Amino acid sequence: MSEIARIPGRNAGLTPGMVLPWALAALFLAVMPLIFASNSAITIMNQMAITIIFALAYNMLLGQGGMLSFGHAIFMGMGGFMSVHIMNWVERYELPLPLPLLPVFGGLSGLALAIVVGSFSTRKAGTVFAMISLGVGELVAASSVIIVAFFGGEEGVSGDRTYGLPFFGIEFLRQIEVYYLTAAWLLISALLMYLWSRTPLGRMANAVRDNPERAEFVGYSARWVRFHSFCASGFFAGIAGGLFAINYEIVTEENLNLAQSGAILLITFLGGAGFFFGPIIGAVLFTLLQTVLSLHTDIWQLYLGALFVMTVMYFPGGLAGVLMMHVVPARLGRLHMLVMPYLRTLLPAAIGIAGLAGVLEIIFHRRNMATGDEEMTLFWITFDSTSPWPLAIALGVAAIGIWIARRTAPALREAWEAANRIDLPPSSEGRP
Amino acid sequence: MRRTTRIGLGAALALSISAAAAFADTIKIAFIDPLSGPFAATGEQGLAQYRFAAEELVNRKGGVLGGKMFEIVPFDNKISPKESLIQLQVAIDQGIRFIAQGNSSGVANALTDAINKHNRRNPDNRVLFLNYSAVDPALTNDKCNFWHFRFDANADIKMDALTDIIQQDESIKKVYIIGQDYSFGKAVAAAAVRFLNEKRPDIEIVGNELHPIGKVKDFTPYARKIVASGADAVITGNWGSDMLNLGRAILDNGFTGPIYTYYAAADGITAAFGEAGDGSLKLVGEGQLNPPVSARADAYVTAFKKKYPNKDIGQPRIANVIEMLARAIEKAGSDTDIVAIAKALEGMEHDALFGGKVYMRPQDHQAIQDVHVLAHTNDGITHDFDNSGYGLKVEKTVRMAGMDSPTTCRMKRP
Amino acid sequence: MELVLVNLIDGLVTGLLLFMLSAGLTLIFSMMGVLNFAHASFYMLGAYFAYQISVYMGFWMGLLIAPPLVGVLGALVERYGLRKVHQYGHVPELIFTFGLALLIEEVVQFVWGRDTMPYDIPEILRFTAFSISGYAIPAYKIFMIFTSVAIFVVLLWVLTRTRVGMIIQAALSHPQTVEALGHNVPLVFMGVFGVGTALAGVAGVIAGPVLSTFPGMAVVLGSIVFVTIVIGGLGSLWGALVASLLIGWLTTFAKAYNIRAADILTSLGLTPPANVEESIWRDIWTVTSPQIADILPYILMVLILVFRPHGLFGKRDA
Amino acid sequence: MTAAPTTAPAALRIEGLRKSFGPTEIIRGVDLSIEAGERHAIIGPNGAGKSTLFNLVTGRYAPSAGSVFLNGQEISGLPPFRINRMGLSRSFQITNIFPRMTVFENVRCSLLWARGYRYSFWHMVGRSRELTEATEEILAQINLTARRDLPAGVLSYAEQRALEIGITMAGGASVIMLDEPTAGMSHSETDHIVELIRRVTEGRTLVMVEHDMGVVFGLADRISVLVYGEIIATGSPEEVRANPKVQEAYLGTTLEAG
Repeated sequence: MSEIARIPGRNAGLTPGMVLPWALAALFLAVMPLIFASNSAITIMNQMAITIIFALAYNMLLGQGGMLSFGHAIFMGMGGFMSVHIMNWVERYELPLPLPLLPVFGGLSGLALAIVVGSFSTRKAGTVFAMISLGVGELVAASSVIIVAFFGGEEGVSGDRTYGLPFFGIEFLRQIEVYYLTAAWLLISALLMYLWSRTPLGRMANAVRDNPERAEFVGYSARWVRFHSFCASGFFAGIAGGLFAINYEIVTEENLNLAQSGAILLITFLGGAGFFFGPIIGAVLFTLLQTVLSLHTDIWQLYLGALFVMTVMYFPGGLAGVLMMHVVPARLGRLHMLVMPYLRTLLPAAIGIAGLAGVLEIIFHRRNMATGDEEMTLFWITFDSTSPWPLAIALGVAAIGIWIARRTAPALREAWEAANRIDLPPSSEGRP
Repeated sequence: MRRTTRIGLGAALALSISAAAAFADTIKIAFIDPLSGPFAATGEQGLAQYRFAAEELVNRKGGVLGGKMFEIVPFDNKISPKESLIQLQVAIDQGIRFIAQGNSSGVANALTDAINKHNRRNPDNRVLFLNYSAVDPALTNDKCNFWHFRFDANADIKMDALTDIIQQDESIKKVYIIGQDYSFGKAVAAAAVRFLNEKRPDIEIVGNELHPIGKVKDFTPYARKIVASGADAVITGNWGSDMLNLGRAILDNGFTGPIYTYYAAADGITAAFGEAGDGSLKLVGEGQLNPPVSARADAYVTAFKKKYPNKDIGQPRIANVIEMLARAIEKAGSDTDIVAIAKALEGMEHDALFGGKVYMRPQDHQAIQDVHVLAHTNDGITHDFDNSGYGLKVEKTVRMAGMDSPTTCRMKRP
Repeated sequence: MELVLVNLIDGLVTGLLLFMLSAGLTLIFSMMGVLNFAHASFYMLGAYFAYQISVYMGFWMGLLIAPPLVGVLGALVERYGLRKVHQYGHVPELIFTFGLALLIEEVVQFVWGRDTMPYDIPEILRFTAFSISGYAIPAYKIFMIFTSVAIFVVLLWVLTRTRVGMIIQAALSHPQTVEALGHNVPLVFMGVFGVGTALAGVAGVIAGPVLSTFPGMAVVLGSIVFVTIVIGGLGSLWGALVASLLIGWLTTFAKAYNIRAADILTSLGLTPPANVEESIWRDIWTVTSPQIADILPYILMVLILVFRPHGLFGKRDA
Repeated sequence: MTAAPTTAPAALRIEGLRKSFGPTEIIRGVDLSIEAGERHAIIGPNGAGKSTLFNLVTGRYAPSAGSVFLNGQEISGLPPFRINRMGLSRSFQITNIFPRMTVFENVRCSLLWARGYRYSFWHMVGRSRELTEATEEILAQINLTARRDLPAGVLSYAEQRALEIGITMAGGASVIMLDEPTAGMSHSETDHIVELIRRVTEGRTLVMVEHDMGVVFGLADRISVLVYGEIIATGSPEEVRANPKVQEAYLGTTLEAG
């Protein structure tokens, strides 16, 4: 973790406010495995870290550059495949490449592919870019099962991370060692991507996203700005791929198929594409939904789909957007004005949604249960799913909850407006 | 970055809840297969069969080791190798020592590799891999390991058996081979060519081609070529909607000969083929449902259908997995000494519930058993699939198929 | 030679089916600037609705009722979903329809389960219409051709002979002036979205029995429809027609004839590696055209976008 | 790029410029020469092709025929960003800013290329004091210091117009082209913006399209009148006002406003 100390070190004008979050993040990552020591928890945290890097890389396109890609997984996949091949070459030819450096090569492979694809796909943003990304994504995913020599066909390519040279005595036999390696890379990549957004190119990516034509009239070629962002995004996606290869020691077609590309769009948008930390929230939430919610319900993807559509419709800023909406009331010291209205609306709404979920679960259970398995447990209550009563109660709870929420929503809106009302400072009153 | 903290705490909570598995004195078997997504139906079928087999064949008889019951713990791998590895880790953390998986050879490859590494790196916490359905020959050849046991006949053995039967059918002079363009489809094609050349050099292979997996909308052009080639029989390894669509296109375009295949039953496919497939569709597989081999087997299926009216015994070998595991645990006298259990499984001979014997070949951990050619029909069906009236009836049988088939496996024993 | 004719007919069926989807998609895109990612999901809904209706009332009632039902659903989606997202811009709109596609697939699985539905060709059409030297042409194919052609005649008539059609035409050629026409634009939008999705619904109804009705049917067809309209040129109905037929025939002929990569590569003057089976290029050398038939449209699309970014007939990009 | 050479080549020279959209020719052979340091206004009735002329000069459209020279170098057919780098900057009739970025970022981004940052990803923009100061200075000039941290999209219309001008002149281009800078503004706002334009274009070449004759006659050294894609007159405000062809084109009404 010495890296974070080094890079800000060069910056003379850095304030503690800028260093502190990163130091806290480093500390946080360092102590997490002490709290959650089980191997499965560490596996899930590794998965989260990889997803975070990938989502941040994706957001360099979607959020920062305004490019909607439906095929970004190919860059992570390429990084993964190259890394696992390199892992095998290291073993076979006894090359002096310590494992912790492997993600760099993953990143370079992602970068190389991004240069090729970006050379023709970044000409336009918007729909045309989205369609090219979809086509190229399909193409690479389809060839991955045809070109077995490189992609390994259906079973993919596997390697063994422990055959490489020990790195300062660490052989990466244990999950926890892999965790610290992944966490270090997470911190480095996130910091680099954050710094990237502060560079002239990163700023111009925003400008091109907002108004590509205007950007051309201040001297920048929108296409080249997009191309640079695209390549950088491919590089970091490749790093995520390299880490994937180290973690799972196997890379398969699923790493670059369209489902994976779609998932990363979902993750980034749910978390909030408009803010740097949005994809982080999205990645953590999605990994949890995927690994934990799926243990409890078979129709979790239905909930996920509904959540996604609702987010696009009502909170296009994602979760990060919702959080950041509260910055103004917080600055004005008016958050307390929102507490009661929130309780009055969100609590019944949550109960109503739980009721709806209950209805779905009961119907699903009824249709899929085995004879004699009428009993089901929902929200810690066990009941007979074939009796009409649970369904009626769930429906009733849903209806009442949503009805109350609708009734109290206007009050919430008013409270919200009151909490946000700022009297704009007159023009003459400048900031220091 | 600071946001991670809050969400992270939520994660912690969720993890601790899910990890708090009930601590009863049971022997847990992790069932890692797709339980959501497009392949969930297949996973749910397998899960029901496992649960029923554990209940019916072990727990009802008082369990093993003097009263320990079998418990099937489902894990949803969404048919993804990555998710499977995560779920494997969760299962191991819960103290589960037996991993059952079957759908997708890709997943099986990832799991067998991961389990092999895990057992090497954690010798006091080993696990056993019970592969009940993944048929990639490599799993018991180049990629074999001591912890992996396959209860299904592999793709080569099935093709060996199938070509034995084609060998006896003098009316077949021309064969068309078509399959999905990936490892399994290619393995089927290669095996078919090899065995046919050995056994019936006079048979002309009039077509041998691959199509993209899961991408073909319309199989008509392929069907036209098959009809045009004058083939007497078609061999395909297709599954899922690729199987259904290929089969229907072939039959719709006037092909009347047999279509030999591996996976064209249950999960709605039997119902969808219905009348059209009668007389043409022939499956290669183990386990005899029709006609029932014994009153016991008959009662078993009937009881299963009573409990799961919308599911089928599509994988009769699951009963073998449970019974043989129970016997191995009894023989080893322990449910934690994985090496002893594995050694007890090696070379085990077992009278299968659905007929014939099963022999777990020690050199590669491949179960050797009777392989049948099963006809899709509604005639003489006691136990149908998809409640459609259609089911699979045994037409021909190869006893102990592949008993002396070669293997490249060099088993490393602990 | 006869096989060529048969393949032409098969390719025509595929092409017309694609056009039924891409026509609706093009209409929607031209009017609203929205590329409806969920378009194939409405096609799937058409098939499932028709199946459900056919269980009770037979195939023909399904053909009659299911498409309007899909259209109404599409109009509702436009009114209560898309219109809300419209204010955020085109990229969120595209993301919304992407999410919608996921959601529809999940809902379909929830309602009908994951198995393939036994939705079948009606009894009355289960015969061979005619044969071309032994190749049977099923009557249902002829029915598909006639249905799609009939629908296009009606569509063409509406577009060229009615008032609404004039507005839509104006919108097609001068997208920026629609607002200025003084018509009830939101209503026209809703109508066009409804009609576009209903067209997809019809395609689903008639394709369901032959291409299988299962939850993955939208994904299988979905991206190919985008490829079609991108190749044809975004917003061009003629382009959509030409591209649909092109893709229909391209894939059909690629499947029907075994063209080997090895032959092409050697004709280009390359020599195969000494031991093809061991070479790292083995997969390239052994590829045949049926193997990649359904991937060809993607290759075509990438080539078109590289060399002719507006597509075959397109005048604008989004 | 800050100062135009004092001698010889004209800051902007247009020769035989033509542009057709389909069968209709919008610009039908325009010749014009604008000296360095000059404030030049282009006027003409609606639909005369003024904006099209602007778009041709600045590279938004490619001309059908003819050439454009900036400080003696040919720029016709070049993409906008190349023309900008050579020292020509423009504003737009319809406000054209970066709406989701802050006012400060809007101005800073317009400074980047000219300050030599190019496609750099090894500099931190926040660390350059020089860049920040230059941005602050421009913000002060356009009176938007108080708004610096607001997203540009939420500014009032007049403020956005001011920002538009700020973005246009930030890069230090020697030739500034303004397309109807006062369109849609109230009287007091117009006065304000005229003052701003006068101040920020000091020492540079200004070319502007404007409808408000008060603004035109108040600012311009010379005026060109564009009618139906042709320049019918060029000269000092007085000459143009007296030109009978111009009076005919304007039906002798609007010009009285000056």
